[in-house]
Amino acid sequence: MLWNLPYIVVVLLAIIGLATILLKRNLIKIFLGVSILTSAVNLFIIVLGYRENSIAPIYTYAPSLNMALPTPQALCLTSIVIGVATSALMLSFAVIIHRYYGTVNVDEIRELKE
Amino acid sequence: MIADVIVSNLPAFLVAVPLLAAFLCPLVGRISPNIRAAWVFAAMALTAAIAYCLAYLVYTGGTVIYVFGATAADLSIPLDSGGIPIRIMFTVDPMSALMEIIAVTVGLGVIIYSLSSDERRSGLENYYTIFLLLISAVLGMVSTGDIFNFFVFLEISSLATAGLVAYRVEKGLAVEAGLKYLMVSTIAGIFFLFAIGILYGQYNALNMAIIAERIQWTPLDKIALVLIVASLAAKCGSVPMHFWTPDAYMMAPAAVTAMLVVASQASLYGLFRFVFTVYGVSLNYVTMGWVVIILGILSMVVGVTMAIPQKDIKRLMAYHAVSQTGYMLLGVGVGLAVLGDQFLLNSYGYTAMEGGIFHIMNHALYKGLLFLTAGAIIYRIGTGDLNRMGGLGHKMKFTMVFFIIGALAIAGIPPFNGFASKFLIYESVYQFNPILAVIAMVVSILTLASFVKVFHAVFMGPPREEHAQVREVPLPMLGAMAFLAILVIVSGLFPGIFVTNLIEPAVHALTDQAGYMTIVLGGG
Amino acid sequence: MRMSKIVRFCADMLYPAIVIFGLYVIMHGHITPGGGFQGGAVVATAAALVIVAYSYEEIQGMLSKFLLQIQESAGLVMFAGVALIAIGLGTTFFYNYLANSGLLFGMSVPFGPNPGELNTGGFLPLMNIAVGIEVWGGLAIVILYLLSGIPKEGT
Amino acid sequence: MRRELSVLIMIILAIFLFIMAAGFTFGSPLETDMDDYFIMNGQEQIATNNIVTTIVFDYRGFDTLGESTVLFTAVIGVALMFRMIVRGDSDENE
Repeated sequence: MLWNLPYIVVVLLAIIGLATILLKRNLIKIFLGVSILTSAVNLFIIVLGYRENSIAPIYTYAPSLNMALPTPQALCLTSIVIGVATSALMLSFAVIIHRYYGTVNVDEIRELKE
Repeated sequence: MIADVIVSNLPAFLVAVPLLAAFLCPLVGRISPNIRAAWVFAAMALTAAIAYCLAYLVYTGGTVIYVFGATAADLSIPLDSGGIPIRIMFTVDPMSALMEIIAVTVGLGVIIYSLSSDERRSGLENYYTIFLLLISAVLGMVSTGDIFNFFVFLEISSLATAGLVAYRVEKGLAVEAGLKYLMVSTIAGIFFLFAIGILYGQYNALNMAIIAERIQWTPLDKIALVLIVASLAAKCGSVPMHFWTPDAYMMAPAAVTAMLVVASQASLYGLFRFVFTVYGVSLNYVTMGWVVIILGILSMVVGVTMAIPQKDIKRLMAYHAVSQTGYMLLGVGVGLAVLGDQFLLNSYGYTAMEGGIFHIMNHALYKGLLFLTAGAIIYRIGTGDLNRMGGLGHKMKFTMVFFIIGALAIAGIPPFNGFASKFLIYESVYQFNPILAVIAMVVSILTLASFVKVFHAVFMGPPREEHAQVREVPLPMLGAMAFLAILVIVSGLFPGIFVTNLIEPAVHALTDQAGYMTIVLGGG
Repeated sequence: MRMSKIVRFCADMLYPAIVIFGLYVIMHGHITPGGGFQGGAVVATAAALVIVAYSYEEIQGMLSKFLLQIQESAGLVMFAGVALIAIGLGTTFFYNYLANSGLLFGMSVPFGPNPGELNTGGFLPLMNIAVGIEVWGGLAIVILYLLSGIPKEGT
Repeated sequence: MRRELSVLIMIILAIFLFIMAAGFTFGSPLETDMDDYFIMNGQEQIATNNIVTTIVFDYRGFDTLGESTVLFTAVIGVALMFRMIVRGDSDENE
């Protein structure tokens, strides 16, 4: 199972991120959990594209043509930018919420009851 | 010559026009309010015109494919690639065209309404920018034939919706509702991306048609399907993850709420597209169909029972939106449960799906109308609390008429369009399983009861003295409501025309997985 | 919130260096690892550096939100516009009409290992520049807005 | 109650993800035909040495337009959020 280590790391990161989201009560920590979860999925996609002993998919003087798959890297790039955009918006929400309620604790700001 | 170029590039313009208008809107919008209004309306009208032309092409000439970056628009497979599509493509089949028609029709009405109802707010140039971005995201989601491209548009719609829900930042609740929505949709998006990764890792493809051809129903595919269904069900407000819906719908401006209905239906479309086109008959359709049916039944029952005790008019309508989403899931779920059996499919499966898909269209129209009337009431009296309303029927006669039309349509009363689609669902679901049809009818009666209560609370009774200054809302708002109300009545009076010409081709396109693959991948 | 003079001086010194490095990453996006997003993020880091070193009031003189907004929109319009020109040439949206054409960035590349040439890639360098401009403006605006959310000292 | 539910969700997801992890082998992708096409033809068709850039901006250029739009959407959303603080505006309506 050790040769699958990157996939195990993906699972562990995903579980850590999810646990942070579900169990923590501080908004900033919840956002950290989302970031960890995003990193997990980025790692998953990038790991899918690795071939043994391959080089980066850029032509240089390196004599090998055994290149890693390029599509996952492109997808990962897109996903990273989307993650940045999402966390920017989430952090701005947190700033506004802090101005209104004076706290970023989820239990204290929950006004919208069912 | 120019006309040929435009016609052959319609799918690209469909997304490029609202995007370019949105990119320039923050700058153009600063010049003056009138120029901003003209710009936004022109962009929306042009988008609508493009969408109608494209839909006409699709309904008359069959599925349109558009490959981004190829030398010719329909060159889906490069000659030297060995039979695999390598570029992003739009695959606009009748189902996509139907969703586009719904999106631009509601969008057009909503823009007219919003130009009048929101004109006194601040930050309007950014507001309309996000509005145009949301519309282009919805159009992209329903047109695309590439799963990662779908994800990108899904994220645009998530961020745009969150920004619009939190638009009234002076109310802390709005920011909270926006944050709740953003959290749900971000986590849903992340798990959706996991599913894309699984499908890509196995089949080394991102195009829906090529994945549909290669899919083998391995355990990994099952996990991917579970993740896709869970994340898209969360995005469309189906029951286990419905808790964002009432908050978001309640706190968003009324015009935005009507658009949110369309945006969540785009997620619903994505769910159907993945289940039918990507997985198709290779999945265990009976189990999957029952999962969708149970999601639908739960949404119906939970939505309507939560709606009855609500005190806020928009929150109440939001729970009804959850409940109505259940009808769509029920209708399409019954069709899915008999997907592999051609006899059952012909006897009632297609009818059930026609009901479900027709309900998507009808729901967008009458729910949009209802939210706009609720917005008109709030616009004049400044609160959404049902206990502080009453006697408005004397002051706001036209709004009252539009509200009655919408309420009777959502309750499924005969001359309106809600009845047409619900009747298709009842008669077909009854043949599948009578208990489900009975539940659907009971939910419909409860919906009627709930709206009778709202109608009584808002419009009936003696006029209140604090509402002495209340007048009818401005003409553009009435015009937008009248636009949707006329569509509700027309599609209710002549449902046959709509079902035969719009819905049936859509349903057959959705169930015809082999046809989809043939169009994209060629004869092989 | 204003840092000491040493910090401000170092920030001033580093600012052009970071911007030039970011521009390098943007321009060489089509032959080396990197590109518009990465380079734009690097340049935005330079903006973040001055923002950290100076106070919000001083920054408003140097970085105008309106200009950054124009920059962001311009980058996006350039991006979409470069892609839209392809429709005018009779091909499809995002068709790379400059590659192998002999015009700007139009040198062709032989197959196989080679060191790379700046004048290649068709419209990819143009796209990289457009995206770089957009990301630069966008991230700088986000940082400026987030900074404006900090309550002023003493209030 | 909420805590137990959270732990339950996590356990279910962990099982899912472990099945997922067991399905792939690190270092040997199951199929590579699309990516081989990019590696073999990208350099000549787009005339660039960096295959990732050819995918990001050419083969999947439309995704990148969407991705820039996501960033643009976030920026506009942030601007909307902060409009009260920055300009001190307030709405007359409601």
